[in-house]
Amino acid sequence: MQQRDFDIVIVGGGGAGLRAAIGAAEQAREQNTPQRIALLSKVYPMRSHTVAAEGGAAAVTSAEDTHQAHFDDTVSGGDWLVEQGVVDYFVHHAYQELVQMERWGCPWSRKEDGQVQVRRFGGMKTARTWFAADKTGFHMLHTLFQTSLKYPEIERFDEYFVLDLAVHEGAVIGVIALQVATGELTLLRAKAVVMATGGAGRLFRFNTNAGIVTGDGMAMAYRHGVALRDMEFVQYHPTGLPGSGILITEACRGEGGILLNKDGYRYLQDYGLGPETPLGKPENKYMELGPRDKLSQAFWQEQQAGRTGKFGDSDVVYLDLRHLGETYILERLPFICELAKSYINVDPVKEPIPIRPAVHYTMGGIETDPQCETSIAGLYAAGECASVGLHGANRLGSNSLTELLVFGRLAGEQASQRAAQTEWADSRLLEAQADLQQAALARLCDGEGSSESWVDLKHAMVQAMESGCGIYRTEESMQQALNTIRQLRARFNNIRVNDTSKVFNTELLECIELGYGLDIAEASCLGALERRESRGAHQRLDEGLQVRDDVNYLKHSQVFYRGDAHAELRWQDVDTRFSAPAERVYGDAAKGGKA
Amino acid sequence: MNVNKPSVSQHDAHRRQAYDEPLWWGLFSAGGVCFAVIMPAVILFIAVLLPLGLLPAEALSYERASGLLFSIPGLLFIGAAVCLPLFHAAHRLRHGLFDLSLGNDTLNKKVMYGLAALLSLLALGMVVAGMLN
Amino acid sequence: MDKSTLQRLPPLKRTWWLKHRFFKLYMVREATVLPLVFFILCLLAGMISLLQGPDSWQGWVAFMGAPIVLLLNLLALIASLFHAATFFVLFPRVMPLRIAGRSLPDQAIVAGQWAGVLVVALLFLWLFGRA
Amino acid sequence: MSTDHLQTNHFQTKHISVKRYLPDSSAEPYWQQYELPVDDSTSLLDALNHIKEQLDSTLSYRWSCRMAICGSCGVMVNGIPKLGCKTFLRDYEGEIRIEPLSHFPVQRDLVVDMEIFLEHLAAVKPYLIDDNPVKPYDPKAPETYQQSPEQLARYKQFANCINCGLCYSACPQFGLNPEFLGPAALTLAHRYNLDSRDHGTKQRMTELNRHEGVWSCTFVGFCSKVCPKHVDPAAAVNQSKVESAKHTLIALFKG
Ligand SMILES: Cc1cc2nc3c(=O)[nH]c(=O)nc-3n(C[C@H](O)[C@H](O)[C@H](O)COP(=O)(O)OP(=O)(O)OC[C@H]3O[C@@H](n4cnc5c(N)ncnc54)[C@H](O)[C@@H]3O)c2cc1C
Ligand code: SF4
Ligand code: F3S
Ligand code: FES
Repeated sequence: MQQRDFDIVIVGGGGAGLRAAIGAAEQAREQNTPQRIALLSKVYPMRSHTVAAEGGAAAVTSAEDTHQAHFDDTVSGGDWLVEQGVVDYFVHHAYQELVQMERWGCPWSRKEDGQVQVRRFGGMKTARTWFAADKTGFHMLHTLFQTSLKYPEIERFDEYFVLDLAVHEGAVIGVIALQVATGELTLLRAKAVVMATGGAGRLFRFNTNAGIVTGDGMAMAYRHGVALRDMEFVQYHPTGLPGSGILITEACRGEGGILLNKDGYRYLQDYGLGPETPLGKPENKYMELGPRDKLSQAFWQEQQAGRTGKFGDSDVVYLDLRHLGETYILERLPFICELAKSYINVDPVKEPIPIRPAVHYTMGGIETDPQCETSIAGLYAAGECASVGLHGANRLGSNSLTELLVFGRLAGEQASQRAAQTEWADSRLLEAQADLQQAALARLCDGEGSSESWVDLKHAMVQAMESGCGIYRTEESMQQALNTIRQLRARFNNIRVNDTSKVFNTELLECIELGYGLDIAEASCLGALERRESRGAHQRLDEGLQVRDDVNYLKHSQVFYRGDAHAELRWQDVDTRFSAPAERVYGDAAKGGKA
Repeated sequence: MNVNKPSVSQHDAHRRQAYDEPLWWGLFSAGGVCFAVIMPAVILFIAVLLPLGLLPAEALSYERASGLLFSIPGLLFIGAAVCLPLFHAAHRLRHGLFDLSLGNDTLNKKVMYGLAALLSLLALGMVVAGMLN
Repeated sequence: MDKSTLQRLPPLKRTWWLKHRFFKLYMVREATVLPLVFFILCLLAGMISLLQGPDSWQGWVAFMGAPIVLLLNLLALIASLFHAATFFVLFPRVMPLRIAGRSLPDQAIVAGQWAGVLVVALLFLWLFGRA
Repeated sequence: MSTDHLQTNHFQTKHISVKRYLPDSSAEPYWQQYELPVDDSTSLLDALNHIKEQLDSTLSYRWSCRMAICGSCGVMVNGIPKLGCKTFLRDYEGEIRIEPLSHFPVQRDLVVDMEIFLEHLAAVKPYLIDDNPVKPYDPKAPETYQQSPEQLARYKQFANCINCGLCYSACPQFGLNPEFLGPAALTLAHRYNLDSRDHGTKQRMTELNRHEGVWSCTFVGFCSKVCPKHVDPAAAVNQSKVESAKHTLIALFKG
């Protein structure tokens, strides 16, 4: 077993992880404390899921826009379940982070005069979303990855699968990772660790996420006692391709695309988002530019009313871009055209794109304080895996890419500061914990136990989550999902893998991922069941629970791991120091109001 | 694996700078243009129509041919129809040998470009000799 | 870092280009210089005979008429055209021409080059087409 | 308002042969046949996932985004490098033979060692170099560069590389000499050299102007043929030759 020492270990090579690594390196230089930083990722960094983000990244940019407006949009978008101090910090640091990306060479789309271009995005009052065609995440990730190559103090461990954190007396002391190429364990001793492992969309059957988005980091922190916060809030994106779930970006609607039901009717005007905006003149917060939760819910209603079309097995509505004209579509949305043509054989220039909602984003995650530190000393979290309190009950599109930068950097800097004042723990402590991991791996591969396949468990899990924790939820469906997940967790204890080889054993990895997934699925179901109100992405059909209940539930849910026993839920107060909860309204209904 | 490694050190890279390659590539490209634009006509007239007797009898009589060739335009013609195409050919042959894993590149380079230079000099020399005659 | 399973691969076998049509065409493209070299050697021989006098020159013209020589030179002609076809499409990619910030369409550049071939041929016709 | 005609749901059985290599158990690669149901929308990646979940869990391959943007899933399909997630079995009649990407060492089954590719990428300093920014970065008054859409258009295409490595499998020059920096790395260098915000051309030239830099390329051009993102690396590499030549000339005159 190999052991290496680093000041800082960063787990995850997506946008958040890379930004944290660069942030830490810069901070160390500033402090004049030479530090070694390890960046671990289970895939090559540029394969991370940030690469798939299409639409853009938000920051107050134009002179007419204000921080207050971005703050208000984010707070009301999150249905007041956000940490307002955090949002305030976020909106004030967003612009400088995007400028920093520009200075690192990100190819932002431009206006004629050479300035950076912004586009409209759902739930945002003003056009403030920076974009690089419809491959924003791709360009940001590659820019960050390439920039990270400038820093010799960052040592990458590509295709190292982190199995566990090593924690001693309430402080993190390192991580234990499996080198995928050899199947050997590696111990990394660290003074500070940053988790940046991304979301958990793969808990659901139908989703826009990459195969690697399995919530590993959330589960690792959770198993060591950190609370998972607001896990019941899972965002459905209204426009996924039928079949695969591949995302058709919100930018389509920002650029003027419209949603039609099977009768060619713009049904959103019936759901409090009207009146209908003229073709080709999208207006912020109206119609197609309403927030994602509302749009996904409207789809569900149309589906119930039998007004959706069919594509293969899927019920669909239609996203129509044709009126934008070929030139404009190809300039602004080239990737969308490529995706629609390849995967469903539809040319958006000529035909409306059939779409349906798909699970997209995990609002909740590893609970951190406003400085990204968790309840374990020296353990930080940033990006989609974290719940720093920015998104509340519903994330606004294009806030998350900016989040990776703002909080990735913050987490990196914090980690660097801590590492400068901390000593490594005794390496025997690490070895002891690594032995446990070694044993757990050996057990998975020993060929004993039940003959059950982890594949069946996985299918059962994603099925249960989809039917229990979908766009609309009922007490009964959630209870059933929770029961199923708990049974699956018990069954998982007897699971063995077929493939017992060492080199690049992807079956083993998928099986471990499933174990993580089941743990956080329980947290997600439990939070959902206990939240007896409707808020943001969490919408109940139960009698009397279809509205927001600020008296009892203006609270974060916190779920704690209890080993093989049932997880435990607690409630935590929300920081509402700047803006008192108000009704969340869009379309004309919002006129005059503050929302 | 895939630990960030410092790339090839500056010093190392400098030592291996390919100062000659731009020259060969430039000659190759120029030769390629000649081969594509001029040679079809040259070959057609001189190597096909002429021996087949399809040109007017006097078109390339001894006198006319010497007059045309042993002149300044003739010199330019040889540059474009012999020298540059030779370097073009030498470049492709050198790389072709590498593609087929024949010989070793350092030697192939010397032989190929050397021959091209030699034959070019010969051709140009002949024009000059003709002009002096 | 220890990587027992990893090694650099042995280089390709010299028959690699037989595996795919694209590579065969590449090899044909590269091989166009072979008949070219033959023609240039003929030309050099012609120059020598021109220096030697009228008889020698006549002899060279006769030599050029020998079937095998003619055949090889016909091959060189085809090779030059094939080379032109492959070479012209590369040009706009190597040197994209921009006029007022807009790039010129590739087809226009390719067509322009073929026009060049034609012009040279006409020049030769003007030069040799009459006595 | 119906697009029903677009998909047919008739299932069909197809055979695919996969080249297996399991270093733990056998030293030699071997071919294995699988038979699976496919319809018009089945991608090669879907097929591999089907094999992994239903038929043979020991088959290893890389994938992630399944939407042709992460660059993980390159394999050889009937001898041609392709992205598994962007290759549809509907386009293949008869035999389908899947192999790991050529010219890279195989780690296991369809997984190849990409390390040399990453080394080459890193070697060309693929980041914005601006040692003397016009406006020094100040967090309190951050300012962006100016870059017109035309200036952006000059390098945009070359910035679309997803690092999938297909072009390395397509390039015989890389196959003949793995030290050749190769199409994607050279394209990335060119992308930054063309960026109006960058001033690092000179530094990158020491890497480009080597035998193993741009000069190993003989414009085979297959790299651009197989590139799933229409990056046209062949164009980038050969434009770099012009730049390299200019650079050498200038260096010559300056002594
Ligand atoms: C299709 C799509 C489009 C989107 N579009 C937008 C948009 O337009 N605007 C916007 O703001 N947001 C968008 N989002 C959301 C946003 O892209 C994500 O929230 C964000 O990219 C997450 O980044 P991250 O760095 O937290 O995680 P990721 O990019 O997912 O990276 C996670 C990293 O952790 C590593 N990792 C995970 N587990 C382990 C382990 N066990 N061991 C080692 N390493 C591990 C992975 O290898 C990876 O490197 C989109 C999301 C999707 C799915
Ligand atoms: S240039 Fe094209 S083929 Fe090569 S790595 Fe980039 S995207 Fe892949
Ligand atoms: S295939 Fe190779 S030789 Fe050049 S044009 Fe492409 S890099
Ligand atoms: S899986 Fe990402 S490119 Fe194919």
